[in-house]
Amino acid sequence: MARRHPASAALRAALEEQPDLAVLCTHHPAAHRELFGADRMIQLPIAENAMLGMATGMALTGRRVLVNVARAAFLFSAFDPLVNQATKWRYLTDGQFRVPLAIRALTRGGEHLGAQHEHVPHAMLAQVPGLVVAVPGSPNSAAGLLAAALRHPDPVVVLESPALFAPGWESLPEPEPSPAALPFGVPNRVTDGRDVTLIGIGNTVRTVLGAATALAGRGRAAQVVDLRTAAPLDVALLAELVSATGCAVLVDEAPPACSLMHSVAYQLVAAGAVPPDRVRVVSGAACPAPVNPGLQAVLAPDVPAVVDAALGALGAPTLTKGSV
Amino acid sequence: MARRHPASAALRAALEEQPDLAVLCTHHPAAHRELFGADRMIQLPIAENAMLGMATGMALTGRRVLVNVARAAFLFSAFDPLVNQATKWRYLTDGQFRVPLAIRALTRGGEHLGAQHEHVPHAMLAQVPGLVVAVPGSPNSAAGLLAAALRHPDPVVVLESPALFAPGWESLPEPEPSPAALPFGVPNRVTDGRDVTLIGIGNTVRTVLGAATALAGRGRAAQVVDLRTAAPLDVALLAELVSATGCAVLVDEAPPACSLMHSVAYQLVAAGAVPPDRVRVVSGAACPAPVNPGLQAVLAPDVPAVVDAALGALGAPTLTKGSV
Amino acid sequence: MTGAELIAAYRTMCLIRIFEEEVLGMTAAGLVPGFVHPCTGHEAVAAGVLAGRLPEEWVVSYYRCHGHALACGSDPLAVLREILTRRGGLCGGKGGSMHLADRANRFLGASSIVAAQLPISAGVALNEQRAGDGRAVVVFCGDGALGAGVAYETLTTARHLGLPLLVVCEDNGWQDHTPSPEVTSLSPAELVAGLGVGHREVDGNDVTEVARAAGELLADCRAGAGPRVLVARTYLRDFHAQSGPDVPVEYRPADEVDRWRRRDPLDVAANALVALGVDPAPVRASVAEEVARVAVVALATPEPEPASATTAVAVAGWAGSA
Amino acid sequence: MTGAELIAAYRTMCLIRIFEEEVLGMTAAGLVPGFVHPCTGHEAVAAGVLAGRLPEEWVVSYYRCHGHALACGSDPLAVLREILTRRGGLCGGKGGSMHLADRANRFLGASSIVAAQLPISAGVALNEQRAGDGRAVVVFCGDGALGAGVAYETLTTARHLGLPLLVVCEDNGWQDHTPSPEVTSLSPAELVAGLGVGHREVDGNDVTEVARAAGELLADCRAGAGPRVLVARTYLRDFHAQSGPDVPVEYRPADEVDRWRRRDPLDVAANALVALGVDPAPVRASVAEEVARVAVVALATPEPEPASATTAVAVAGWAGSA
Ligand SMILES: Cc1ncc(C[n+]2csc(CCOP(=O)(O)OP(=O)(O)O)c2C)c(N)n1
Ligand SMILES: Cc1ncc(C[n+]2csc(CCOP(=O)(O)OP(=O)(O)O)c2C)c(N)n1
Ligand SMILES: [Mg+2]
Ligand SMILES: [Mg+2]
Repeated sequence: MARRHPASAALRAALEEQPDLAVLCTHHPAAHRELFGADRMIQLPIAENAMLGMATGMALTGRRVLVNVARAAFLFSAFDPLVNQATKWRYLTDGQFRVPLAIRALTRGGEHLGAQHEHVPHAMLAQVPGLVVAVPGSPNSAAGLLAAALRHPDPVVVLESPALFAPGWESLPEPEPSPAALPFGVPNRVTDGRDVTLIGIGNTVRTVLGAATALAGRGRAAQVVDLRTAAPLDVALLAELVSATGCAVLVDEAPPACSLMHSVAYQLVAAGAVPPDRVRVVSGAACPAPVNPGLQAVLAPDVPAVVDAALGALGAPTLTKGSV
Repeated sequence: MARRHPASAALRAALEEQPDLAVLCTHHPAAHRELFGADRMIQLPIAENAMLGMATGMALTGRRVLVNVARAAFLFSAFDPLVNQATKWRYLTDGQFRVPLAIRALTRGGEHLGAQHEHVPHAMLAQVPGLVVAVPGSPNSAAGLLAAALRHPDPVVVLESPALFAPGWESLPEPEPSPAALPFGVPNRVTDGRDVTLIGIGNTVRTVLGAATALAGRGRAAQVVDLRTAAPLDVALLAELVSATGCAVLVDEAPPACSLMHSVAYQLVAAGAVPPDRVRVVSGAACPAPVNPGLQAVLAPDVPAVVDAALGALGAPTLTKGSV
Repeated sequence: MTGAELIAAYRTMCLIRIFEEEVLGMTAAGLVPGFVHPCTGHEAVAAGVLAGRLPEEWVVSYYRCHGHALACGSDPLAVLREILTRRGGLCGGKGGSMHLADRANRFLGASSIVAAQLPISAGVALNEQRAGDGRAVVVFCGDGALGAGVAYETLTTARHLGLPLLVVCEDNGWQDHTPSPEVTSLSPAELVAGLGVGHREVDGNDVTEVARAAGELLADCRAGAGPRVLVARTYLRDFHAQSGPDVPVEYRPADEVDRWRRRDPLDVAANALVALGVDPAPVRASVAEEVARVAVVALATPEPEPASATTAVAVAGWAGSA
Repeated sequence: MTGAELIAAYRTMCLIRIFEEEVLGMTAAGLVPGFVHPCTGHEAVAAGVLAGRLPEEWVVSYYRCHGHALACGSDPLAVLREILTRRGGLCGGKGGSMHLADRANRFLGASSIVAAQLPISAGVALNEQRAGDGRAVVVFCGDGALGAGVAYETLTTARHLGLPLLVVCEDNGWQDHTPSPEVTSLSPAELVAGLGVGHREVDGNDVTEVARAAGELLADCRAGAGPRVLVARTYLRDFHAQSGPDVPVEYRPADEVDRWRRRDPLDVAANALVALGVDPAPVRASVAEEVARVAVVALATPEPEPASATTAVAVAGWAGSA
């Protein structure tokens, strides 16, 4: 029998532990509604704005809510309740109320659904004060961050790559030893290595792991770090890790302008963790997602680009892109 | 008689020049509807989602549209048409269509309307590929960027500080010599100075001008730069400007995580325009806007903080905050 | 309404009116940060509807919220301090006039984003439906709010789920500078009827009528009959939002303003009291005294501690990104 | 419909059906990137409605758009190339199956965000109203789309402004895995009636009936009578979205599926032709031949140039932020 996805297991455990946890979405399988009750597994029309607004009202008055908005693409239809309601009510009321609300939303990865469906909004969301933006890079990380989201007293968005759930997910690289709840803001040192630190988040965790292997083949030992969350982020801890190598490549799927990795790179340099000529940021193109896979491959940072950047940062001769 | 605001004049000129220009909002004064016609000055219900969607449809089929969404706060109610429609249709159709659409939206500045009404979303919006994010720092700049927006063939958001329109706007510092259309992406060197470059955008243009004056009083000559647009941004040109002083303070009203100024600071350092110990970024607090003016003052970067940062970057003894 | 209930409702209306006049005076004196959306003219809606809510029932509001907070039983001093954004205000000076909230009185809060409070209240109603204790939820909105898609999403969903939600639409015929008929062809009642949601349309300036209708609709909600809408036709005496010393010019037709002035809800209620042989004057006078006292204390209250600016963003100890 | 019109409509329906079957085969073979939302079962809606639109009238669609593009006159080869995301596809391989667009045939495009195409089409209708040349705009949506607030905003605004907009709701009773009655109490026709928008509800599997009703509604729109809604009751033969070799398991009740299968729109139209003494078989056969030819050519078409990935983000020469 197929192994249950650790994120599904995490959700199920939370549903069993917390009788006041409700899940809102446009469709629940009948079996789930029976198992946990239609008063907890709530089905709504294609009305994401009201869905997230209702979830906020539920969370404000004693329940914990998970909104499965399906895709981050549809979260844009609920941006007012996200930006102006769920993440503001605690502050507006000076802490009289809290909003224990988690949102699961798929990003981009192997589906080829085009510019409207595929988004990588972690930097955008990290600009919202108080919002936790979790971006798992592996199945266990999806479970661990979801488990933490389902215990957190404030709104959390979990941005999940579809690649973490596609057939074959069992054989994806797994930097997290267990699916247990993960702390927010604490970067994970996945592998140790003295030459260069490769920093990824979400899909680019797999990219940097691939690059680390390629670099090992060229005699370079990479320390690999998964940020896990775009916000919060313990930059001091990250700076400590990076100081060990004094050389860093930060890899972001999102466009460069106002990106997470630009922000982190600046902070690492400012902290003196790494000199500027030993840092590289590899970003996604400032371009929507095309459906054609070949076109899409042009946009995302890939292993050769990261290896190249690492060799550049190390002052070594770089590869021609594609030669790894 | 009171002088007409240059941004109003710019809009009026565009309405006179371009008979296909329409303006959508929830209210037009009767006089405007009569002057330009109800088929151009279109009044809609409080339904920002449909408003921006309709504007997109109009722009796709031959008209130019200005959406006066009133406040950036209400743009979150129209985020799907902004992020998934207006800024995607050109790409989705491989250039068969274009969307000449401008949006005016008020941000934060002197109004004290609280966490739901006051937003500074330039970094968030700069993550949307192809979207021009204009952030005027003065009345003429508001006019010049609006004029450019009303000629641009793609979506533009003009984020306007209410402070630029409040009574007394005539006596605000005015870095732009004229209200003529401004190019997107070209930072404006407002004043020259050899010691340190102070970089602002929007409201922080006034802050850095104030800091420049304070620094002059301490014998330090500041070069002041107004970025004008968060996207696009000619970073190479900016790097050239900054190289002249080799020292930079970047001032952003928005929270630091994934901020514009972090991104720019990283790029300046990476370009070698300035060594990392000679750069400072002063950001807004990662906090919603409170209504109380004293509380709000805590959050925004102010002149003493910028002066302090500049002195720090210059290796000079810093002030105690508040002593300028 | 019994005589005692009418006296209590009249008292609430006087409290709201005199309080709002105090606030308007302070606004004109430049003492109130931000915009004030006075509810003068709407007093019978707040007083009439909330006369019938149970103290354990949640109330949700919009930016025009002072009257709702007062009618929920919030301490006028704490409300005024919040509007002035002083220490001891309901929300520590963070929320201000448009975002009053008072957990102790089950006043959930107010949204300054038009219509956003509607789905929030539906979420609260979902919780109440599950609790099964026969409690309803009351949410207020303007007539312009019904133009927003999320109002429709809320009404249709509340109907489908049979939520115990009373939506009170304070239909003053205007949405900011725009007369509602300029942007919609459907009156609130037509719209709600079209969506198949049970409703009543009443003279919102007659507190007795409001209270009677609201009481019936609340009983429906509590009995599990699903959501209800009360459309209360009313009018703002002081339009629409005020800020600083410049009182906005009246842009509504003079005859319309006059017609409504002649049906001031406080006069309507006072007349009803007189008909019952009760003299309204002492009620009003005692409230006026109370508000005057509160005003003095509120104005003497210091500003909040600057350090509180960044508290309550998230749970304490949360490591915000630097 | 005249005999000639019926033959033409039947031809369109055959084209859509056979084309979609080809696409489904290619999908199962792993040749189509992304998801395909086939419109098999809905053919009479596209063919019937678009039989009556004027070539200069804009059409707007949603992700289930193949049939709409073909019925607008788009070149099947260019459509298929786009679905396969090959060179020469309508949108250069960027838009794919869910986002077909063809300016030359006034097919404005398709949104894969549910209901987002509705306000866009209303904006187009505003332009047409201003132009005053008596043109209408046609927009298609699913029944689930009517749950979205923006659908309501569009309908109420279109009504208020009297826009020449025909909304065609392809009511297949389901929204992805959810039967529509599970999430709404209002049928599309009830809802539209409630909002006071003129409409007709028809058997969406009968192309004659669809064409007649659409023709009348389009005439209303063109005459300035305001927006109209056509609710076409129909059913998807191949549900809901397909991707790769795993054909999704049927989760709809077997009897429901069966009942609708027995009223296949192509059979209904073929029977109508037979009743007129026309043999439908040659029509279908010629279309089948055409589609087969197109499929071969499409499959032989190369992938797009990688360098085209980043074109058409914005006007050429725009300095994207580095
Ligand atoms: C989403 C949104 N759009 C616009 C506004 C600006 N605005 C504030 S009040 C108002 C009018 C609301 O009218 P109505 O709902 O009738 O309430 P009233 O003010 O008349 O009590 C508008 C447009 C807003 N606050 N939120
Ligand atoms: C805003 C938004 N939310 C959710 C989705 C996911 N989704 C795609 S199709 C669909 C069902 C739509 O049903 P309906 O409108 O009836 O059209 P049908 O697919 O039946 O033709 C859903 C929920 C989406 N595309 N957009
Ligand atoms: Mg109103
Ligand atoms: Mg459907």
